[in-house]
Amino acid sequence: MDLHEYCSKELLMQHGIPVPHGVVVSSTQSVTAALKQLGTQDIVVKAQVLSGGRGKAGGVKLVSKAEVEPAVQAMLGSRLVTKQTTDAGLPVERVLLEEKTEIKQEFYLAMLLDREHKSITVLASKEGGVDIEAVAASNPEAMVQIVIHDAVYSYHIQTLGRKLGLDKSLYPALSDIVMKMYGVCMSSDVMMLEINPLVLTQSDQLICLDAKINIDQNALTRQTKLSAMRDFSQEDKDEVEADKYGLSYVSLDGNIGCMVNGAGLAMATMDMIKFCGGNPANFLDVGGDATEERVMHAFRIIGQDPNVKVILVNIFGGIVRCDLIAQGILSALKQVSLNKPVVVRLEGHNADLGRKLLLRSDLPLYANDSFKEAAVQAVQLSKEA
Amino acid sequence: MDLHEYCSKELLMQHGIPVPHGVVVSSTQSVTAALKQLGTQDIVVKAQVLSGGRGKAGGVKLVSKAEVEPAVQAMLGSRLVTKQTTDAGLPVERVLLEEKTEIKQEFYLAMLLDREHKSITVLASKEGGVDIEAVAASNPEAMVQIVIHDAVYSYHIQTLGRKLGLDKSLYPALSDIVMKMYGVCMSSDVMMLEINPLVLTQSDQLICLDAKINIDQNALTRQTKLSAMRDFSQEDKDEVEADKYGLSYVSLDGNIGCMVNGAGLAMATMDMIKFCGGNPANFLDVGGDATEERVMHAFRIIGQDPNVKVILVNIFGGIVRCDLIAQGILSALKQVSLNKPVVVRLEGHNADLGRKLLLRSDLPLYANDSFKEAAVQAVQLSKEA
Amino acid sequence: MSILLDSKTAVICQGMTGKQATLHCKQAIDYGTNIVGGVTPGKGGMEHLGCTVYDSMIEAKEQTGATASLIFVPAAFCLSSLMEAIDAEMELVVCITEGIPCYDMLKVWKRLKGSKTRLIGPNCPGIITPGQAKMGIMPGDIHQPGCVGIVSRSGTLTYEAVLQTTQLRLGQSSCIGIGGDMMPGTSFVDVLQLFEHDEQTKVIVLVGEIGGDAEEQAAAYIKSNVTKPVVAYIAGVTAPPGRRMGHAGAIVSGGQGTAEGKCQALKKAGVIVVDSADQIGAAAQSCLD
Amino acid sequence: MSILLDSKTAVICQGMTGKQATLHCKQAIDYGTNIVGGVTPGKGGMEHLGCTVYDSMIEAKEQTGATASLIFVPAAFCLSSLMEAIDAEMELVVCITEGIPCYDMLKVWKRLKGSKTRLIGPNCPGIITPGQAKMGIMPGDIHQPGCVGIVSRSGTLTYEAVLQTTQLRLGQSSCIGIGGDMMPGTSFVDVLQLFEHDEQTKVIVLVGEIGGDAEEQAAAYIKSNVTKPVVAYIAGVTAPPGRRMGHAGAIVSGGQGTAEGKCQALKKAGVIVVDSADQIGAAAQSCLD
Repeated sequence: MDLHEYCSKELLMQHGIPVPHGVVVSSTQSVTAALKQLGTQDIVVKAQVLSGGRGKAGGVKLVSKAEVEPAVQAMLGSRLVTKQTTDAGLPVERVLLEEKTEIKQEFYLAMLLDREHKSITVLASKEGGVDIEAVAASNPEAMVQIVIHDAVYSYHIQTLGRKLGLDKSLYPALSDIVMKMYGVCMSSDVMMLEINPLVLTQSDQLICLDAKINIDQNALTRQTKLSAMRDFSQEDKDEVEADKYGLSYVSLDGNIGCMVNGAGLAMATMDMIKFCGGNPANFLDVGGDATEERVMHAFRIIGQDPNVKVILVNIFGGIVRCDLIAQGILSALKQVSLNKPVVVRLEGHNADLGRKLLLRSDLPLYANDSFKEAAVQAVQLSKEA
Repeated sequence: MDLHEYCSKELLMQHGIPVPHGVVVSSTQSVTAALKQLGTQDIVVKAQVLSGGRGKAGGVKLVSKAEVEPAVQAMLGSRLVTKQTTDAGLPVERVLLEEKTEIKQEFYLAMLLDREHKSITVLASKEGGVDIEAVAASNPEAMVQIVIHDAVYSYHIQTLGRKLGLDKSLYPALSDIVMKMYGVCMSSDVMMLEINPLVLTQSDQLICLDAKINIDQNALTRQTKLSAMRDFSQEDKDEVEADKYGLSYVSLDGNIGCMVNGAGLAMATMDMIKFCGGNPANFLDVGGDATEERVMHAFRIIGQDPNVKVILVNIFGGIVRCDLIAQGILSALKQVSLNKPVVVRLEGHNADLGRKLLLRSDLPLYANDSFKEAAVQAVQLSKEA
Repeated sequence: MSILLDSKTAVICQGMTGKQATLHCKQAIDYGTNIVGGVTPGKGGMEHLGCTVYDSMIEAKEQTGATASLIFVPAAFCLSSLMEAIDAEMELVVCITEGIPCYDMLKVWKRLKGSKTRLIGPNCPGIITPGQAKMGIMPGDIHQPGCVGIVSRSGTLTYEAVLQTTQLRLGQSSCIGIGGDMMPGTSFVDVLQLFEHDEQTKVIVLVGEIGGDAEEQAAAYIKSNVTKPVVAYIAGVTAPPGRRMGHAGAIVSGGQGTAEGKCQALKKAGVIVVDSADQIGAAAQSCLD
Repeated sequence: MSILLDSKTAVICQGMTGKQATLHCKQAIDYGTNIVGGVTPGKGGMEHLGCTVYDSMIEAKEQTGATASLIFVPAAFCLSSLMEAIDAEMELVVCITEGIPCYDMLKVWKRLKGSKTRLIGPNCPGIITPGQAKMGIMPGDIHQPGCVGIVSRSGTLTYEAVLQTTQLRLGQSSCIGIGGDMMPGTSFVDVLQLFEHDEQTKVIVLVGEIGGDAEEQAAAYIKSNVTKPVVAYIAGVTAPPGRRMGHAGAIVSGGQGTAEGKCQALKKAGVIVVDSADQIGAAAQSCLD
């Protein structure tokens, strides 16, 4: 789960990590009161959307105090379209107002849970404030990687300080930030904490100008404060709904809806569709126990996608019996009126029985016992529709 | 370094571990004010000395509020002699006054840095409030040992709770105490944290009735708050003085003073004296670089022991040259007038030169190049003296 | 021969009295697995599925001599159960539980290092040695003793590979689902090593997916250490970058972990990489001709 | 033959520019040790004793190809240096530093587990392979290449054993001071195993002291694994219980760790235990007759 910039900075601040002084507003009425709390003449106005590339898309503006209110008014309620969003963009419901920082130098500093090293790893670069993936690709030498095995030691800081070209007088401040970032990661189940840029100010302070935090999905139940910060307005509404019913759903831009049990098989099904010349409309894993209720919700959510022309169901009955699944599909389809053809491939435990049940129904169902043939059939139907 | 009971409890309290409500006094004048802060009718009066066995020695008394002042008066300024102290006992300079706890059941609960398992280990027993070493010897089954490898997990608590025969409703309270004890150990460089007894009160609360904490000597420089709690009045004054000069000194009850470089060789020297029929008066390691100043202080401290009849110096010149050491010994002996015979065994680098220097002096010096013969000579001189 | 698990392996189930655990333990026992006891704190002494339930792993191990543990404990409590199993020095621990926080697994990883335990999972279907024993949630009946060693990051997709090799009468030596999490206890490389040294295994099937670099590591290992033929299928060619495809570990990020990159690495290592999931069995058979 | 260290071993000194380190590195170089560089953060690029000083271990290792590190860093900063050496995957790390807090060593221990590093020390004289190389503070000149393998918890007491075996013209294969701390990185058992497999070593001398159970563990190991004769001396017969005898590890507590118990355990394992420190050499010689 991604945190908004203002939430990320709040979390950093709670741990004593320096961030610019700022106030978040969600209406133009609160701008005047907010400005009273800010000391600089110029103010940075930042649209709070969960996407990178806000600056180039007009989501970040440096204005005088007088210009803040109109700037906020223009942003609030609009949708920001960045390189990383869809064409529809993301709604701006909050705007962060911050004191202007006088910048001497910009760095990149991130900590991430590193699956390769089974550790927390620091990533840093002298080239901050820019697209770091571009830096990593074009100038890998500029990236520093430090694996933190069990704690931050002074040798880590010395290495980091040298590679960033910092003056030694700044090592204690750097150490303080890195140690506290480590604390944030450990205590808040952080998958990724990205500070871009970390800034050296004209008065030689290190301060986090922008921050992006991603929290482990599996840890949200114990991170109650953080999960309360989840902003559903920034997410795909079908995916949010699917999540409510325990379904893993990711919408794609094809026209063949997929309903599969198991994440691996779901991906394999998408791939098979592509392999057979079609285009999957989504990833959907109904999970290990494909109950009637879940299957119904799955059909409903897939059916909400106007692009979907045909649905391919691919179920491998492992522990669950395929005849029970077939019954579930039939009764779910009766509750959700789809008006779209459904190709069902059942395999595994009692697959024959399940297929027979499906064939007997009067719904637009095509039962198929071959993974590939089912995909071919679905692709064909998608082209006919 | 051992902490006084009241210091240990203060540390526990800072970490949120329940201890009885109490006040420490160092004069009878403060008793009245102290009693106002205590709620129970009966008060426990506890002499603060760094020794076990206080109860049996009259160092712990349960009295009514009216009797507190005379009890404190009797204790303060006296010396408490327990099973574990020398015959001279230890001075009582502070007395802890505590509210009386209504006891339902007593347990033993300790955490220690476990050199065998390289971990923190929990020791516990249903039989609390008694001499735990006796329990461990007579009824080892009654002792529970749980090795904590990296953190306290719920399975540790469940195991502990079951072995202590606690009702499940008390597991959360037990967990809280154990987790926080672990926190105390990790943050305060604790070698041993002993709660004896841990008490289940009549109102079903778990509370630490007595606490004993030992801090890692090597960590005192970073544990500034705790090392400020060191009470030199409870320690051997010669050992304290030796420590000041970087000398490792332990006084024993024999009559042959020892000055050796290296802890292992110092023990071997004591053993050799015993082996040759004598009795060592002390352990003393002057350290790797036996400078003239250190040697002088060593002679002075050894000479302060009235039992010492003869001094055996055993130096293996490794990196340091023996002739330099011999010069150091001669000049130290001139500054410290001992009037006691000194047997010197020099070995290693330039040992011959060193011996010659010693033999030329007019001090009561016996140079010997054999470890064993030097010991034999010292033993003989100790019997003649 | 088989790897890690056979009909003699004495297995304890942690969290045995739960609903899912009961279902799958019953099936495992019916399949022939030597389940010798369960652990549920506070339920020590009770009987369940003909086994004794113990309060702790150390007790269960002492009383039964078990060397393996199957874990069905809910994600929120699983860290303690995993640590308990490692502390009890179980040789094999199979953790089915899905949704364990990554930082919990980080702690587990640190403890596993230098320990006596091999962990399979979490978030995995488990391990089966067909005809002998199974620790997990896979359907036993689609398996058949044979010569194909199967290792996979996915559950149902593994069953596809199993079914195909069963239908072709190749059968399986052992099948291991290493799980869909970011930091599985056992990697492809670990299992490849075991299959390479297992006499019964004639061909190895590796079922990978997008995310991480487990397949790239496997490719490097195969190149220099594996003499047996390896067939691979990688799921997620069509998965868009930056999106988590169900499994915590299945995400392409920063251009890393793409199916294309994995396929290429495996092909360079001499692995037969099939384009679609229905070709796994046939490819395995072709290696044996 | 020798164990762990020979004249080719490329050694980095951490904290090289300090006073003690300079003294002992100079002596080590004179003795023939292949010291290839030093590490002192912030002093990278400077020359010292004819070697280049680097800012970090990883840099020093990359530039010199060193496989061993000798640490003279003050106790308060030593944890970071030890971790740096382990993270740089140095094969051999010898830590001379005295007074490292126990909880720091606890962290080091956890990292050592499953790592590629063998740590000797801390609070130890180091290791010497006579006639070839030394990493430590022992006087080189009392040593002589030969057939006695010496392992000890003490410094100067080791030199006694060395001198005696040199005077008897037995010489030493290698001598290792494992250090006087509570949790030494390398144990008696580790070194016994190395000596057992070292052709040059014909007899092993073990110098122990009160406290802990390292000698008891050694006895158990010797009984079942060591075929070479072992001579032992244990210091501290006269030490009173509950008092720390200089070394952090030398304390008899709760009736555990007494010299008597250790001597008995060793005798039962077939070790020749001598009563006084001056008999070590003669006992070693008697084994060779």
